[in-house]
Amino acid sequence: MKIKAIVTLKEGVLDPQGKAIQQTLSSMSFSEVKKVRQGKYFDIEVNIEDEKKAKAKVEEMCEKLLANLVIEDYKIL
Amino acid sequence: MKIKAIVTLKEGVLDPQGKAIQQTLSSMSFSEVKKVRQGKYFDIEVNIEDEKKAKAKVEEMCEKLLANLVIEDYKIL
Amino acid sequence: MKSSVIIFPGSNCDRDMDVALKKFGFKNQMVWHNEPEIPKSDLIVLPGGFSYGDYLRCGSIAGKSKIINSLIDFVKSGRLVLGICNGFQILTETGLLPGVLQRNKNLEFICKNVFIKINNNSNSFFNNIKKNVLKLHIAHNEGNYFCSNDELKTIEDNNQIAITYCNSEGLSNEENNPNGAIKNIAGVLNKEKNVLGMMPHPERMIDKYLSGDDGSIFFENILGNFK
Amino acid sequence: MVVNEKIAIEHGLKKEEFEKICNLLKRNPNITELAIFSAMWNEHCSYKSSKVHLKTLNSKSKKVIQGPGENAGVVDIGDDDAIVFKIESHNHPSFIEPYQGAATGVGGIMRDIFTMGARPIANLNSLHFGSPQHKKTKNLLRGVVQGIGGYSNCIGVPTIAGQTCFDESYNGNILVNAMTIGLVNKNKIFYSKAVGINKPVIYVGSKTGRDGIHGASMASAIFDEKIEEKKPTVQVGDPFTEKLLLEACLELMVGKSIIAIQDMGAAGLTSSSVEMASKGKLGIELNLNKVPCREENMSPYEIMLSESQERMLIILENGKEKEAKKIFDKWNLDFEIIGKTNDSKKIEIYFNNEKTVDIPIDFLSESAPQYDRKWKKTKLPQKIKFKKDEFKSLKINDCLKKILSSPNICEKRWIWEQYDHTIMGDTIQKPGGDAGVVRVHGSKKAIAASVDSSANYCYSHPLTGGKQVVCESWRNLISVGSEPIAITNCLNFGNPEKEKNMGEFVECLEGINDASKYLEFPIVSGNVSFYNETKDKGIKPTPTIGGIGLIKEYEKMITMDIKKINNHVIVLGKTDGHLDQSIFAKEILGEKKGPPPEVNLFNEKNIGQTLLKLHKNNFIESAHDVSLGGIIVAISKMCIKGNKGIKIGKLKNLMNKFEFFFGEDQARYIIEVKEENLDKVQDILNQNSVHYDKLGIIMKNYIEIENEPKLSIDELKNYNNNWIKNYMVN
Ligand SMILES: Nc1ncnc2c1ncn2[C@@H]1O[C@H](COP(=O)(O)OP(=O)(O)O)[C@@H](O)[C@H]1O
Ligand SMILES: [Mg+2]
Repeated sequence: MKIKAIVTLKEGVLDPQGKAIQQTLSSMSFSEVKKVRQGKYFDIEVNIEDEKKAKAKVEEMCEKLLANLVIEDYKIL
Repeated sequence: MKIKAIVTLKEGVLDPQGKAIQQTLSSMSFSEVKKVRQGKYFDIEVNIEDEKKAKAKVEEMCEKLLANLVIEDYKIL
Repeated sequence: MKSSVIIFPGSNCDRDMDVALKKFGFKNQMVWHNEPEIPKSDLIVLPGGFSYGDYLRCGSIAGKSKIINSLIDFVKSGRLVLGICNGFQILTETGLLPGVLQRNKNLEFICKNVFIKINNNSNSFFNNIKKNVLKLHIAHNEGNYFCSNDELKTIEDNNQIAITYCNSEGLSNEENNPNGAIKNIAGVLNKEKNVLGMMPHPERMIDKYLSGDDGSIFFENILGNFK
Repeated sequence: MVVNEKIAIEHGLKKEEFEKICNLLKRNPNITELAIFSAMWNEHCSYKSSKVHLKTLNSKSKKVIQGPGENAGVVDIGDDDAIVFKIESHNHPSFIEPYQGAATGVGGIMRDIFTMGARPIANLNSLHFGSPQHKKTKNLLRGVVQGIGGYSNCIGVPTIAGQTCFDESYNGNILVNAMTIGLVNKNKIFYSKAVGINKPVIYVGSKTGRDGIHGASMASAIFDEKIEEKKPTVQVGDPFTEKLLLEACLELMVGKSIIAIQDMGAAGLTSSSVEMASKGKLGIELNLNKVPCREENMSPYEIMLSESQERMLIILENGKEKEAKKIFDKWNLDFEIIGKTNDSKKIEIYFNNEKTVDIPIDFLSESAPQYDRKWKKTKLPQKIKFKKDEFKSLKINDCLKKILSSPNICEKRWIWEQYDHTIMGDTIQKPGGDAGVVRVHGSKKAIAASVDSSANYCYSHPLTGGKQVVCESWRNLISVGSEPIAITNCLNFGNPEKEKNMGEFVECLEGINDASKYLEFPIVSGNVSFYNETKDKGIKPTPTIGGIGLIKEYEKMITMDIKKINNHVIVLGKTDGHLDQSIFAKEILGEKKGPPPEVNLFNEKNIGQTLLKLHKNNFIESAHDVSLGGIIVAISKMCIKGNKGIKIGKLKNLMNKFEFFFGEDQARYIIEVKEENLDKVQDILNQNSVHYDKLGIIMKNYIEIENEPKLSIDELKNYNNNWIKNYMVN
């Protein structure tokens, strides 16, 4: 089955990309934008049928590879 | 309010990062992994209180900047 | 001959390009990205670098600059536009060239000499070059050219593939493809053949003390077309 | 908040140090003041364990414009051109988060260079990792290399040279040292000394966030099991903003509006403001409500300690604010007047209309603790007596292959191809040679640069090791045909509170200083990194030397690739066959004891200068210094690069051939000479009393040694080129 996960920078960690995107949007006359933070999204197909087990597996992948826990958090959707 | 959006590569578009991650996971003995696709995740704070309007705005941002529609799709969460 | 090099925040091959253009006889001007208009030129160059830090997608933010509208008009007028590396990425992001440039297959930045084969020499960028294979230099993180099958067919039918990666003998195959680009593509033209985007940096190969001097051949040829 | 001893200790201060603070102030500091003291009195900023020793360093020559004491050293290279350069460590952050740690290390050293008005023209890096088998090494290597590349490639400065070593002593403490070289007009150098009162103090660059708080104290802390908890302090680099900052600063520097400028590095706003005021013997007043902040509700404590990257502090001429702001607006950078200079000789900080900090500047700088720590001498180890039969079963070609493909000798292309080494269009010698070389744009001149370390030699005998590293740097610069000018040093050591480690520091420094004086190769900048220790295990003493040399006509640069068949190959310098501490002893015999090879400074200088004489006469076709692995490794590398072989003549004396080929005696070079110049070359060598041995004659494709199987160059190339690639993919 397919599991989705999101990896985002921790609160307080500088997000240069988000900052540049926010500035660009503002200059493109999206004056409504207050803040942008960019993260990563993963679509992971695993050979596991049980949803709970599949999610646990993906969580392990986040811990071990997908997220850099020094600066990032993850979330299984 | 805060709107979340996801930008992913279209089906059929090569995803070198996803592929590399998949290979690494396999070699890390996550033998369950069948496929990984990587996308981008955005957390966007806008000065709009109405959820519908806020989403519409973010959709416009995706169209105009956040996604390259030649190869990417987007989704507002 | 007049040329203009457009500088975006984060461009970093702008000076090198200026040096090269002047060396080969262009009267070059540097143009800041939010100038409303481009000065009178015969050639516009979008230089390499990391415009806007390569954030979001390479070239995507630069593609929203004020100057892009005049660039589009310039292209319509039939005059020449050259995008090197990040310039190539900007041209694809603005739709002036087909396809996209993705992360290198090995996910590593690559800086080295490569050989390229000239695939289409009926255009002002390559027309009088005697050699079929040139030694050029690449330095990029995102040079993995990609387009859909339909698009690939279109650019092949229109002879828009300008150059491909190859070995010293001109053989184009996967082994000589540094970044995973589809069909070993190193540079493409637009339909009208007045816009060229390419990953290699000819401006770094303009005298024999550098990694090589085949870049000189490239610039001399462009200039020759204006004489 | 009342500050007590416990809180002070949590900030890395010693009990006595806290008492000293209270005595100086005649009161207890508040928490922000404590933070400022802890930052300024920290090893990283105060050099409290090293200052007494650093004072003795040789830092003068006719060419030195600025020695230690500024953001970087400056040397004159003629025609109003000057070179600004320095090396700095980012060891601890890189171990915690290799990508960002290495990236921000590069960012930091580049700011030190362009703060002085110089445009960076080259980067170098010196890396030490743990054993390749250690579980962390591969990821650290990948992360560090990508971090260095990620930052310098984006800025657009070529990375032209470096070194990479592996040794188990770095398993828990890798070393990431980054060096930058900049070019400046010698009449337009900018300094950090504040001058004049009532001058506006300007903050430019990125906003201040909560990143890196306590970074400076972390850099001086010993790693322990709790290291994971320290992680959130890691800063993220933004090379894009640094590129803008670089261009904006250089643009502002064209005019006459800057009085003083200082990057915000370790301890951020605290150290930059205090240092500027201290150098000018002035006071400084700051209003923290004006500091551009990335996050809400940042406290004065956080603002003063933040180590957010890509920021600068400028003291401006009155009336130039508008003009300056326009430039920073153009580059989309923050620009804020946050205070002014005065004659109070104090740092006074206001927040929400209240004075929260009031400290005499002297208390932070002059009165900072200084320790003359106890140290222990290291005795010269006994020489090993290798037994004849130890060599019996060995074959030269097997040993050579093994050494060429060993982690410390193998080619590092996998690393430097991830660095943009050709941008700026002036790199005429890429990584992989003895020194990187970049032209001084638009002139006939070129700058050669090299970074070197010899931890094994230093560990075995620090005094000799210290001398040796300087000599190695000198030789690398000579080998490309440049005249060595000056060095910078990054002193990576263990815990200075331990007598052994402190002794290693003191004696290495003494060796460095001796060699520097003798070779007239002054030390103009540097950095000390102590406490490279995890769970009580320290690193080997690792002083890293970054040297630069001048080539007056770049067309005459020397490279190490063998040029032509039938040319003669000569070894300059005497070969005694010193195997102790050699790669051969370690890799082949498994022997780690013994003294390092002796360093004879007279020979070093004489042979180096004679090589340059030969070069002046155009007698040298290629050259390479003999270092790790001895003659056979050196000539193999020359052959591999030039795609040619050599027929090696009979060994003269009855020397053991392993000692001859693999010995690591110092002060040696291999040169290639045309037949027609051979006599003249020998004349010059004899006139200058340089010992030399003819090694052989260039031929095709093979290395031929009498009574040994032929060695194919292609095969050697494979051994040499593939180790790291294979290591990284498997
Ligand atoms: N080992 C050393 N040799 C020579 N100079 C040194 C050494 N260590 C530090 N210095 C000098 O001390 C000063 C302060 O160094 P440092 O704190 O590393 O600089 P920064 O504040 O720019 O980070 C610099 O001028 C530096 O050149
Ligand atoms: Mg500094």
